[in-house]
Amino acid sequence: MKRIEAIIKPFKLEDVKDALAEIGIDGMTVSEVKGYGRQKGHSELYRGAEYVVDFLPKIKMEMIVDGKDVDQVTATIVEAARTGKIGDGKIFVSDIEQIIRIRTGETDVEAI
Amino acid sequence: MKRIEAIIKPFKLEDVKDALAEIGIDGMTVSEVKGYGRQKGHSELYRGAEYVVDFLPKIKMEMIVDGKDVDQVTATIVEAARTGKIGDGKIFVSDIEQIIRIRTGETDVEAI
Amino acid sequence: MKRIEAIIKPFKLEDVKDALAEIGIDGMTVSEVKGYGRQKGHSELYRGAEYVVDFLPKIKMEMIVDGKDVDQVTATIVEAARTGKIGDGKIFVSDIEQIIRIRTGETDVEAI
Amino acid sequence: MLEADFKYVIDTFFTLFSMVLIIFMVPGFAMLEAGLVRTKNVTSVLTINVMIYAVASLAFLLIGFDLAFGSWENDSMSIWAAFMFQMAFVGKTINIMSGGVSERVRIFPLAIFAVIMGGIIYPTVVNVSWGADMIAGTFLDLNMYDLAGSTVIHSTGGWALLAAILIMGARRGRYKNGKVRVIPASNIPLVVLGAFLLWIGWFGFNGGSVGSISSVQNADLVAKTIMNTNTAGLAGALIAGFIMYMRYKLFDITMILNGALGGLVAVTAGPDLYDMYTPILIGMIAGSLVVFAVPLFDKLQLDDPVGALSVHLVNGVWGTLAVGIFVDSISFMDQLKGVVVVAVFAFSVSFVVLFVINKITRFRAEDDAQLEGMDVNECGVEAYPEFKRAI
Amino acid sequence: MLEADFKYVIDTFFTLFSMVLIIFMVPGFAMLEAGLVRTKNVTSVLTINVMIYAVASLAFLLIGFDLAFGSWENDSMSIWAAFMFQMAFVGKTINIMSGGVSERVRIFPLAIFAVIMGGIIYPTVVNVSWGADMIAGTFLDLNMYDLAGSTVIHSTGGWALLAAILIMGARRGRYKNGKVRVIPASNIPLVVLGAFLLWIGWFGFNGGSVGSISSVQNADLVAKTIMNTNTAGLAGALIAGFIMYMRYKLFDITMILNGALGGLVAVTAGPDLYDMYTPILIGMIAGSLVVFAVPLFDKLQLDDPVGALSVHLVNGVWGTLAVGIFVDSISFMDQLKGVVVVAVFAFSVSFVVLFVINKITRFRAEDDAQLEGMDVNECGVEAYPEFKRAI
Amino acid sequence: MLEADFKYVIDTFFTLFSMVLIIFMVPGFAMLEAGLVRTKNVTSVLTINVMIYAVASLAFLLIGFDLAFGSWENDSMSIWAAFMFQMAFVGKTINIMSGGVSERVRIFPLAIFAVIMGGIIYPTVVNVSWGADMIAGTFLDLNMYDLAGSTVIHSTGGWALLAAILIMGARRGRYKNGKVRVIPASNIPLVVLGAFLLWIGWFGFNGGSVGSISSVQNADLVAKTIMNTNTAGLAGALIAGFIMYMRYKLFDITMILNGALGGLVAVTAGPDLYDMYTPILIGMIAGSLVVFAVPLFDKLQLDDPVGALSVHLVNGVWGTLAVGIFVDSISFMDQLKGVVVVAVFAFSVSFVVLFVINKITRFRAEDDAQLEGMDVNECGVEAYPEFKRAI
Ligand SMILES: Nc1ncnc2c1ncn2[C@@H]1O[C@H](COP(=O)(O)OP(=O)(O)O)[C@@H](O)[C@H]1O
Ligand SMILES: Nc1ncnc2c1ncn2[C@@H]1O[C@H](COP(=O)(O)OP(=O)(O)O)[C@@H](O)[C@H]1O
Ligand SMILES: Nc1ncnc2c1ncn2[C@@H]1O[C@H](COP(=O)(O)OP(=O)(O)O)[C@@H](O)[C@H]1O
Repeated sequence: MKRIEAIIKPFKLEDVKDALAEIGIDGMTVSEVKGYGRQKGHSELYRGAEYVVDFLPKIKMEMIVDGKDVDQVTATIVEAARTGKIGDGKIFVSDIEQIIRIRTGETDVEAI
Repeated sequence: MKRIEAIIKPFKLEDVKDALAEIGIDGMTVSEVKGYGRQKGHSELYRGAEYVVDFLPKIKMEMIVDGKDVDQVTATIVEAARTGKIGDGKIFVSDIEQIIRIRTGETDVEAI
Repeated sequence: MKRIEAIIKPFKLEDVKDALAEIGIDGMTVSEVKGYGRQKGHSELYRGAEYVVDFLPKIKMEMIVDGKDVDQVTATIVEAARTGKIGDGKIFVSDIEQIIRIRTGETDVEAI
Repeated sequence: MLEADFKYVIDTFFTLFSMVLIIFMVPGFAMLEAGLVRTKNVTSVLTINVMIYAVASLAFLLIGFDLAFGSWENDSMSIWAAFMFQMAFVGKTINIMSGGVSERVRIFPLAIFAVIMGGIIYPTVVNVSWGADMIAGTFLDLNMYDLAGSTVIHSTGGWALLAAILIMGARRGRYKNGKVRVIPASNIPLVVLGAFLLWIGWFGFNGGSVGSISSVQNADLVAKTIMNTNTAGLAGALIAGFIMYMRYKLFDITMILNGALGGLVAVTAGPDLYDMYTPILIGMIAGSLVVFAVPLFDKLQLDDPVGALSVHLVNGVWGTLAVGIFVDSISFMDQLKGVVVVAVFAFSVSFVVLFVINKITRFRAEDDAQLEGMDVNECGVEAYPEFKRAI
Repeated sequence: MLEADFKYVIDTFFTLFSMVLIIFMVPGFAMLEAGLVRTKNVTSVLTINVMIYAVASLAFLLIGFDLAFGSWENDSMSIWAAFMFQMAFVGKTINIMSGGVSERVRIFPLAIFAVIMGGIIYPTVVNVSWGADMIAGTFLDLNMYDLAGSTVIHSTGGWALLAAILIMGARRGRYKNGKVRVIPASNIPLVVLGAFLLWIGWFGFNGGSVGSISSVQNADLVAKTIMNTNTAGLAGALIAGFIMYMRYKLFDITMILNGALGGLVAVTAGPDLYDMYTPILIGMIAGSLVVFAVPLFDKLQLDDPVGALSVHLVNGVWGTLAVGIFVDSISFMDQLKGVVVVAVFAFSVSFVVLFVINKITRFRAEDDAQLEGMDVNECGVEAYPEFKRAI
Repeated sequence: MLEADFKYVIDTFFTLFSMVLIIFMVPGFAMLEAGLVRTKNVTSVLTINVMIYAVASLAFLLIGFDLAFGSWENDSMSIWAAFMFQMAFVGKTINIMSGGVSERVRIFPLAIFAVIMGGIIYPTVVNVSWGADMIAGTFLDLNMYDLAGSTVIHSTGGWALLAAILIMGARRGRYKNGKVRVIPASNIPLVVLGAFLLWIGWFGFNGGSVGSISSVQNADLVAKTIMNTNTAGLAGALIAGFIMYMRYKLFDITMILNGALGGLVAVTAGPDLYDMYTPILIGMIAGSLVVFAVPLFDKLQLDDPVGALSVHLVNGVWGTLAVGIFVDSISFMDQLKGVVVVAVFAFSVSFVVLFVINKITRFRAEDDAQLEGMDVNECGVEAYPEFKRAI
């Protein structure tokens, strides 16, 4: 089983979730993160002093999938999350050794 | 060394933490995440319009443990976090290659 | 490619980020987490009752780097994040199999 | 001491008291709107409220008051108190309008509009309704009874808002493929605080509009006006809560408060004329109108984040007509004529002015700016920079 | 102008002024309670505050005022002003009670209770204490001195709360294996704002209860009442801060504010009778009582998230007795009798009414609903949907 | 009724009314400052505001009033009303000072200072400016015109703040290697709410300082004072918004509000003496001064998180001098002398007192405590424990 993590722009969450639902991915865990990369932050003003906000809000989606689905899932994410502008984000794939569903105790592929 | 991640219901945090403390796990990192799965969100109302809140609040606990402790830890979590109702969450185990304790520079099993 | 995760004290974020920028790391994803470890929380007061806040605010920095850079990166983090007091945090290194840059579709080392 | 002097002193004091209550509506509107919009637009909405107060009040001081009342004279109380009381009203019409176009409107063109509204449009409406009356004797001459402005303030603001929504369009992403995306309020305590500051301000708004408290008869009139004002608010809240509970088994606080405000708007035209039970009826109808109007405007894709059309426009009209219905001595046709003449004037003039300003410097922020939030783009200051935004 | 007319005008105005200050207590209670409960219950608490104001006030208008005062007549000021002043009080007793059962109480049964409290129970207490007095001449006849309601308002609300806590029980998870789980306030600025709105409202509450400002003597009495009211609040805050600092080397603001409110409650029975130093003593004792009562009630597992028992019940009793202690012309036994009679009446009637309502539609939300939060389950509206909740 | 009695009643009522408005400044300052500091210091700032009100007011009651006015007598209104009005002022000077040292100052020594400021320093300034005047006849005798305290309140507080900043130093990490680290406000709605409560309070502050409303002439004077006060605030807000927009194309709300407050401070010395247009000029200069002073003080590394030096000190001085410039009958040199004498007295005495207290129990929290936040270290109570703090 593989873990797919995607760092995307916040307003793309809805689209990506819907696209993934269409290909049958219906479990995922999402969190708000801050990103630092080529896309630069904006400058803000406070009582006459300007300063730069470095970190940009991003969404991190994590889903554990069966190894054979990885390519389809990443392709789906890339398509749904792309705006073509800098800061669209990245996808990271890594290995997961074991999964357990707490409610039932099922493990591995059955627990996805 | 292994990374154990558990996605649980927020109000189970206290119980799971205590159960883990009892078996000697005393380092962990916790964060609030939103979950999307079989457990469906609730509907809310706003000025006469109903809408569905898809994402449910969950807690993600992460702990790095010695490989030989994995089974005991996951069993402990399953027991403490289970309510038997849908949405109890999942546990994911993966591999960690290296650990460093910043304060001392200790590495690997000593740094857990 | 490797994933380097560092759990650090919040007020060290700026220093660590600057130190990493100097050695050419300019992509990372950051989130606020709560830590539980040897460093104990503080006690708070509420209407005449004291209670302990267990979880301490920490920052988690995640960066995916080329395997050959791991040692330099971890050394840089250790140096910039250390205060010598308990609770300085930890670094975890694990393996990443695949990276995709959403904007361009580039993969792996080009996508870092 | 002369009786006239006594009256002068008391009525000056009473007018200052009423004015202070109305000024509480400035933070009232600000908190209400700041609570109703998304966190990324809160600073911008607050800045608009502050700038409107500053700009429209100064415009009214420099030109509007003269235009509305013809002269700086007053025998029955200090002219400065009379001025302050009138000045306290002027921002309201613009607040009503600005609230309804929040989360997309740019501040600079809105400030320009505030100058014109506070300096010219609103004073003209006052002139023909309450003031010097430049159309007296013409076929447009109004005999409408409108004690404290169901039409003069609330509908005028509402018509200006309708014009503004037509020109600026809906918020980015609000209507997608014919479906409405619900955008919930971000801070309910602020909404409640704002609504109650408005409610309390209304006591000064309506009570002060009686114009004098310095005789037994006027004292009764003022007290009854305040009581009836309050009663209509209570009834509006109650009925809105009741309808929501019947339908959804849930108490939607934002709708309950809009119901209360609707009741307050509706009673404003004639609180001094009603007996103590009529405001219950007026408020209940007002609250029901709000509950049905809010989704209706959404169906028409008139995007109004704070419900100002339902509260101020619909109930401004209803309240003005209600005087003609419930009070024998008042002609329904006079009320209707007032509603229509002010509607035509306020809507068309606002539309033209907004249209022209919009050509010069567009009102609506770009989609990207809306996405990032008006605060960063218009003010450079986030409202809650340390609070983590949830998904 | 006749002197009587002058007095009528001034006292009408003054009563309206006092009433407005009391109405500030509506957002005052709302903000205080919204700040003290957890974020998941904030909308619900706010909705309760709004519904109480709407429901209880209308009930008082339709039946309660008649029951309390026997008639709609008043020679010394406008009856509408007199009504509004009394109406402003009625919600308070219920607010006191609703605050103490927050985070578990359902809104619908509470609204039913508000009708009965505002329409019947509270008016009856007023009747026998301040009003038409239907028990005059019987052995229950009260001679208690209670200017603005240490007993009539605060203890009455407190006894109703005690009954409510006994019937509804503690919040889920509050007492586990005999240990108290601390549940901290979620928004301290709201707590402070609410406390100060209450404080300011108290000036109207107590000052207005003097009943007239229109003679030199009454003007002095009103001013002294307000001054003494304020002084007791100051002393209550100070002593609470002092005790906390001595014990913990920390300034617990929620306790300091509860101390201030305790002082205000305690002085309310006789602020017009004290010299300028006595309120310091009364306030200090009140503040100390709060500091000791809060943990005591927790030991008794009477779960009161806002500290209303300690503030309103304990100090309502203390304040009423204090008049008997510090004022020569007032009999301690009369005060005690008043405290006891009202206690027995308010507690037993509230208990029975709450018990019956509870049989019909239970007050307490299910554990699961409490876990998810009252907001989602009762209102469908989260208070801060965009703010990420911390662990 | 005697005319004198009538005046007594009216002026007592009016003074109570003004006093209530001023008390709204207590939550006003509290909300403003709570909104401007970081979330980790919010409870501490609020606690300071509450403790100052309690401590300084009691000190003024017990010793300060006597010291300032020589006796507890008043023929023209109730002495209790007169006291309450004066008491409402006393906390302000300390609020000004405490706001400017937030995020590092410890509460306990500040409370000690509040006793001395409220009991002695401020009453002495009042004594020589408005009160019994113990230096009458000496070469220091002041003829400064300062209706409501541009100098007596605002500069006095400002000088005390300057002394405090010199003694306590900047916040940890504020100036690093000669560079300024920007620390933005954490809650903009609170800032706006606070600013408007202050603004409304100012009507009582300045209007009430006229001292009487009970004749036609005084009624005019009061109304004009309030109008001019408001106008200067409007002008200050407008010009600050204008300058920011010209420079950055952004509307920085915190600067706009500081501009408004600056205008209000500046007009406070003579709002009764100006015609209706002069306050526009005074407010515009005040607003501009704020915009330029804020970065200037930062360049001087005088770390003032709320901008109190720019608002209160700079404009207290400007406003006092303005009376000498714009009003023919007032001598500029008398105004200047007043500014200088009060400056020397307030700064030097505050400095000595702060210095001594600082030796006994240091004012400044340790760096580690500042890092963790004053709330946890001084109060034990977090302001927003359930809200997740962003990076
Ligand atoms: N090496 C990295 N490790 C972890 N996260 C990264 C890395 N590089 C980029 N990111 C994340 O991806 C986001 C987008 O990257 P950025 O360089 O801004 O633009 P692009 O995606 O167009 O290359 C960043 O905000 C950050 O959250
Ligand atoms: N494939 C997955 N990848 C990542 N997280 C998942 C996955 N499936 C479920 N989760 C997480 O686990 C939580 C519980 O899953 P859910 O399907 O609702 O119920 P259950 O745990 O009873 O199977 C989800 O809210 C989500 O956070
Ligand atoms: N085994 C672990 N797994 C995951 N996170 C850990 C683990 N041990 C420690 N941490 C994280 O590191 C932080 C610091 O650890 P702590 O034991 O307090 O001090 P130190 O870093 O000095 O050893 C913790 O707050 C926690 O977030």
